[in-house]
Amino acid sequence: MSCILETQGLCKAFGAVTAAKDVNVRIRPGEVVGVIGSNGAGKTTFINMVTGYLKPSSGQVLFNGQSIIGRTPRAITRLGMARSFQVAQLFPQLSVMDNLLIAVAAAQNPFPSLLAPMRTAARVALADAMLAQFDIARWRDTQVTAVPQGVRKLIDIAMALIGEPQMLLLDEPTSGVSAEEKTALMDTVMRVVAERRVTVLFVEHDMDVVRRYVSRILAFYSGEVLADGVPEQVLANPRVQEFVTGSQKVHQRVAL
Amino acid sequence: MRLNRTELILLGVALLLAAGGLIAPQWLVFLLTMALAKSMVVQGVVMQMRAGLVTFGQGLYFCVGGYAVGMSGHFLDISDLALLLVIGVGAAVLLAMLLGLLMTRYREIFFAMLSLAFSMILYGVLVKSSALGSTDGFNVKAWSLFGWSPAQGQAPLALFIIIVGVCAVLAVLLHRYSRSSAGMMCEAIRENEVRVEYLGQSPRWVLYMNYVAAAAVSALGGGFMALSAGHIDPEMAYWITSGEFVFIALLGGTAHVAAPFIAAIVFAVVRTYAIELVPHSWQMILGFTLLAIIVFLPKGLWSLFTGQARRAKA
Amino acid sequence: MHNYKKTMIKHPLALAIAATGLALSLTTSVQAAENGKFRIGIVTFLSGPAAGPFGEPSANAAKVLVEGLNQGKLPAPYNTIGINGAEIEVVIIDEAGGAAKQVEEFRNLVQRQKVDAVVGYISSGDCLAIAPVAEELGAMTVFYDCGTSQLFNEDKSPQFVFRTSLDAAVDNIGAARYLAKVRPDAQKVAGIQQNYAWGQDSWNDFTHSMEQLMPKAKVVESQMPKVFQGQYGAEISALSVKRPDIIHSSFWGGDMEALVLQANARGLLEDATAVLTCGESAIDRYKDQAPNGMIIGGRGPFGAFAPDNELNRWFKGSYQAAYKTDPTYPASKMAQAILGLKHAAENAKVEAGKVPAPLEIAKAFKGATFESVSGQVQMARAGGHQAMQGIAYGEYQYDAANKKGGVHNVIAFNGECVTPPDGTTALEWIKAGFPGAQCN
Amino acid sequence: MSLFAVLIDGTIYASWLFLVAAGLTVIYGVMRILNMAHGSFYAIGAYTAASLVGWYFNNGIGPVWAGYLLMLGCALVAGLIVGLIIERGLLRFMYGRDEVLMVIITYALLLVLEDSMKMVWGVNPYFAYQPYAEMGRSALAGLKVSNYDLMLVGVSVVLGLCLWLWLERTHQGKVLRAVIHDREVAMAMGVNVRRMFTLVFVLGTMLGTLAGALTAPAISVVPGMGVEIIVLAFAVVVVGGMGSIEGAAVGALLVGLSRAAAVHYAPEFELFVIYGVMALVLAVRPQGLFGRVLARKI
Repeated sequence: MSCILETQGLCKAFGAVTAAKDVNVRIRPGEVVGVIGSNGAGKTTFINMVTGYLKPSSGQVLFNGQSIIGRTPRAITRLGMARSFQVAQLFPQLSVMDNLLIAVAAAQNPFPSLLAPMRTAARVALADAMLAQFDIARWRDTQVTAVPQGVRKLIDIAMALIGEPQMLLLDEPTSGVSAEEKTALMDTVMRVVAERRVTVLFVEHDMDVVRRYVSRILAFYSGEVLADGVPEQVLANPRVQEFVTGSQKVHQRVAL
Repeated sequence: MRLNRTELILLGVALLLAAGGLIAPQWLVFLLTMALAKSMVVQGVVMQMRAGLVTFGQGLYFCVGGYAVGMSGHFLDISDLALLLVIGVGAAVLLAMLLGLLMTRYREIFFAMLSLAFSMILYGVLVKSSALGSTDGFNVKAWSLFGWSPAQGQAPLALFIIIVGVCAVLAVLLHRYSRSSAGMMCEAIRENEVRVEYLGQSPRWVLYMNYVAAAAVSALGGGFMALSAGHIDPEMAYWITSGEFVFIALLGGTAHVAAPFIAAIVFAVVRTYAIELVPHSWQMILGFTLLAIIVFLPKGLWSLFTGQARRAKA
Repeated sequence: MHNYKKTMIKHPLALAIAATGLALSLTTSVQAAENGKFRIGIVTFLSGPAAGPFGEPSANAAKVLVEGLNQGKLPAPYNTIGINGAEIEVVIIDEAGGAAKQVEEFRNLVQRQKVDAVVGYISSGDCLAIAPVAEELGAMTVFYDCGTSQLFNEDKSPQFVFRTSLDAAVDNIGAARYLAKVRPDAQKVAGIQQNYAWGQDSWNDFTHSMEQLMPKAKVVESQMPKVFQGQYGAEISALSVKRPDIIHSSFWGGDMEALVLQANARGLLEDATAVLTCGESAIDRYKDQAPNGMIIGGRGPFGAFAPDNELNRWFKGSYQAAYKTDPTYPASKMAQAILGLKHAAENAKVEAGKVPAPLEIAKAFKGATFESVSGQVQMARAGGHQAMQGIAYGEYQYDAANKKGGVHNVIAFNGECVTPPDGTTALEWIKAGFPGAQCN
Repeated sequence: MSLFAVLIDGTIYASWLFLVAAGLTVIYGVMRILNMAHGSFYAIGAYTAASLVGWYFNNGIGPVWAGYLLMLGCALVAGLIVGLIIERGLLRFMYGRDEVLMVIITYALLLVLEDSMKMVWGVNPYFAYQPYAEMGRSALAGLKVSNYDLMLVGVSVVLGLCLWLWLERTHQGKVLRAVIHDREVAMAMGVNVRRMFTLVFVLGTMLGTLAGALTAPAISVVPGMGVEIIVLAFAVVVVGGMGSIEGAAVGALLVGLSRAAAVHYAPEFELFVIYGVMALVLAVRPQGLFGRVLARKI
C-alpha cells in the first residue's frame, strides 16, 4: 500500500560520528508514529534529513512517492511536509499575531508582494481561527518574548500547520515544558492534528506520553532503527529496554 | 490609491516643509536639501537593518547615483533632472542586481565587511580615473526640468521643493513596504531565518529584493546630492561616508519611516553648529551623541515619539 | 502601528527635539547680522593629516596678521587699522569632510554668518566645488593655497573668485628648470607621488616639462602609493633597483617626512637627488635625517624662500613671537591672501570705516598689484583673478652647529618664466615648449 | 633581483600588518567585538612613543638602548590605562548587545578618541626618528634594508609565537578557547568570563599601542593616522578568518606579498590589491582562511 513518507538506506556521518546508519522507514497516511531514543540516537538528525536541513551522506527519501533528496526545506514545506522544533523557532520581537500572519503570508505566496499590506482581514481571520483551535487566543497581541514556554511550543506547531501540510514532524513537542503541562499540551496538539487529519511523526522522551498517543513506535539507537512496531511489542523488546528506555531513565537522572 | 492616517500626516508635514522653504533663509534651505538627500541613503541602510543586515558600504550606491548623474550631464549632455535621476537609479539597480547575488550569501559582520570592500574598490577605481578628476571629482552641470530651468539663484529653492516632494512619495511607498509581506518578511528573517525557510519562503530572495530596492533608494539620494552640491568626488564611496549613514540610521531608529528623515535633519543641524562652535573637536561631539543614543535610546530618536525608550532598554 | 498624531502630543519633548534645528538656526542668523566689522571666514584643515603641516600654520598666520592689522602694527603700506578702518573679525571653519560638506559650510558662512569675504581652501577638490557657488552667491572669495590648473578652466569668466596662490604646474615647471640648471647631466628620473589628483597632476606636469627641458633624461620608474600610507618600504626598493639620478616627489606633510626618513635610512637619497616640490614645509624638522643637497621648493617665494623685505620681517617676527617657530610656506600664503584682500578692499574707493560690497572689492582686486610677505604680487592671469609670481628652488643644508635647516644656492625664476599665459592650459603650454616664456 | 625585493618588502610589510592586526583579531576572537577604535589605540601608542622618545633623545637623557625600552614601556603602559578605562568604564555595560551594534559603539569611541588625541598632542606631526636611524642598515644581495625593519620582522614573529603558545599551551589559553568556542558552556564550567573579557580587551589594546609605538620611529606621527589603518587591519583579519592568530599571520603575509608584488610589477593596481584580495577570499571562503563556520543548532 502507498506510503506518504519512505526512507531507503538513509545514512549520515559527521566526520567520525555516524548519526544515521541505513535507516529504512515507511509511514502510511494518517498514522501517528512516535520516535524514541536516547540523546544522540539520531532522532533530530533524521528529521533534519527528511526535511532537507541536512543532506544525507547516502540513501533516498520519498515523499508521496517522489524523491525529495537535495531539495531545500522551503521546497519540502511547500510539498506538504511541515515540522516543529525542539526549541520553538519563533520571531521573538514580534507579537503572536504577527508571527502567525507571517506564516500565513509565506504559505500563501512564495514571492511576497512589496506594497500590498501583509495584514489583511482574511489572513487575520485565518490566524485567529488557528489561535482559537489551540485555545491560545488570549496571547494574540502579546510579544512572543513575554509568552510562557508551553504556549511558545503551541505557536511553533500552529505556524507549521498553517500551510495545511499533509504530514507534520514534531521534534520533542514537550521538551522544555513542565511535567504537569505536558499531557495538557499534547492533548491539544493531538486534538488539532486529528481534526486536520495530518499524518504525524513525533520525537518524544517521555514514554507515558508516547504510549498515550501513538499507534506505532520507532526506536532509534546510535543512528539505527532498533525496533519498529506497535508500542507494547517495541517497549517489550529487551534491546530497546537495555539501550533506549533504560538509558532514558539514566539520562533523566543525569539531567536532574 | 487610498491613504491611511500616517500617510496623510507624512504628506502634510511635507507640504509644511515645502512652504517653510519659501520663508526660511537660503542656507537653511540648502542644509535641509542636503540632509534630505542623505536621508534617502539612510532609508536604504534602514531597510537592510530591518532585515538584520548592517552595511558599511551603502556609500557605494550613493556614489554610483551621484556619478551616474554627473557623468550623464557631462558626457551625454543630459540636463533634465528627472531623466538624470532615472539614469542614476537605473545604474545602481543594475549593479545591485549583480552584487546582490553575492551579498545575499553573507550575514552579520561578513556582510558589513564585504559591502565595505566593494565600496572601497569603487573608491579606488575613481581615484585612479583622472578623466573624472580623480579625488578632485568634478562639477555637475546645472539641471533643468521638462524644459524649464530655474532662474539664477533660484535653483536651490526649486530643488528643495522637488526633493521634499520626492521624499514625501518615497515616505509613503516605504511606509507601505514596511507593512507589506516583503517588509514583514525582512523582520522575520532578522528574527529567525531558519523558521522563515521552514515556512516555505526563500530568505535569499527576500533579502535580494530588499538589497536592490535599498540600492535604488540610496542612488536617488546620491543623485540629489550631486545636483544640490553641484560637485561630486570619490569621497562619496569612502567607508567613512558609509559609516556616517549608519550613524544617522541609528540616530533615528528603524521604528518608523519618518525616523531617518528627522535623524538626518537633526544630524545636519548638530554637525553644522558643532563645526561652527567647536571647530577643533566636533567629531568628539558626534561620538558622544552616538554613545548617548545607544545607551539611552537604543531604538533611536523615534522612541521619543512613542515613549518606547524605557521599554526598549528593559 | 502607533498613532503618530496622538503620541506627538503625548510627547512634547519629541516635538522640541524635532523643532530644535529650525529654532537654533533662526536665532543665530539674527546674531550674525552686520555689525560694522569686516567679517572674514577662514577655511583650512583643522583635523586630519593636513592639519599639522598646512592648516595649523595657516590658521596661526591668520590670527597673527588679523591681530596686527586690528592694532595697526604692520609696516607700510598696510599700517592702517583693520581693513579700510573697519575692525576685522574671523570665523574659522574646518576644511575636513569632503567637497559636498564644504559647499554646505560655505553657504552657511556667507548666508548665516554673513561674512564679507571667505579666505581659504587647500584641497583642489574643494576649490573646484566652491568656485561656482561663490559666483552664484556673489561672495568675495580668495583661494590661498589650492593649486589645481582646472580652477579657471571651469570658472571661465570669474567675478568674485580670486587665487593668490600659484598654479601647481608652476611648482613642477620650476622644478624642471632648476634641474636643467644644476643637474643638466642627469639621465634617469624616477618619481613617487601620492595616488590622488594632486600627485597625478604634479607628475604629469613634471614629466612633460622634463621632456622639453632635459630631453636626454628618461623616466625609469613611477610609484603611486595610497595617500597617508606612511610605509614606503616596497616603493623605496622599487625605486632603488632602478638606480635613478633624480627622484621627483610632490609628497607633503607626514608622508613626505616619512618618505625622506625611510629613503635616507636606506641610502636611496645618497645615490639619487630628491626633488621635493613641497619640501620647504618641513625644513625645521628634517634635522640630519635629510641629506644636504636635497632639492626643496616652497610652492612660490614663500617660507624660507620669501624675500627679506620689511613686511616679511614683521611677519616672521610676530609669528616667531607667537608660536616659537618660523612661518612655513602655508603661513606666508595665508598672509598673502589676507593682505591682497585688504589691499583690494581699501582701493574699492568707499569712505573709511565702511565695509565695501563684494562687487566693489572684486573690481579693485581684479588685476591689482600688491605688496606681500613674498614681495610684489601681480594678479596677472585668468583675467586678473590669478596671481602670478616667480618660484624658487634650493638645496637643503643642515647646520649641525645650531641644529637648524636652511637652503643653499637658491635659484628664483620670475613669473613670466614659469606661468602659462591666459587662454592656454598649463599642460598645453608645457607641451608646446613654453612659448613666450621670458626667463631671467 | 626584484623578485627577491618583493619577498623582502612583502615580509617586512606583512610583519607590520600582523602587528597591527593581532590586537584586533584577539579581541574579536574572544569578545566578538570588531573594534573600530583599534586604529586609535595604534595612534595613541605612536603618539606616546614619539613624544617621549623625541624628548628623550633631543635632550640626550640617556643611552640609546634605554630609549628603545622607554619607547615600548610607555606604549604598553598607555595601552594598559586606555584599555582599562574603556573596558571598565564603557564596554562592560554593553556586553550581550548585538555584534554589529558593538561595531558602532567602537566607531563612536573612535570619533571621541581622535579628537581627544588632538587635545593632548595637538595636530603637529611628531618626528621621533632616532630609534629608526640609530640601527643603521644592511645590504641583502645589493638591496639596502633598514635594520629596524628587519627587527620588526623578528618582533612580530616572536609576538605571534607567544600569542599562539599562550592560547594553545597554557591553562589560561585553554580557558580562553573554551570561551571562544561556547561562552555559555564556559560560564557553566565556572569560568569568570567577565574577567576574561577585561584581560583580553586590555591585552588587545596593548597590542594596538605596541604596534603604534613600533611604527612611530619610521614615520611621522600625524592626526588621522589611526583611521587610515583600520580598514587595512580589517582586511587582514577578515582574510585570515576573524579571531584566529594564525589566520591573521597568513592574512598579513598574503596581503603584504601581493601588495609588494603590485608595487614592483604593476604599481597601477597597488590601490585595489588589498580590497581585491579581501573580496576574493570572502567570495571563496566566506569565513576567511582560518575562520570556523558555526552551524545553527535547531
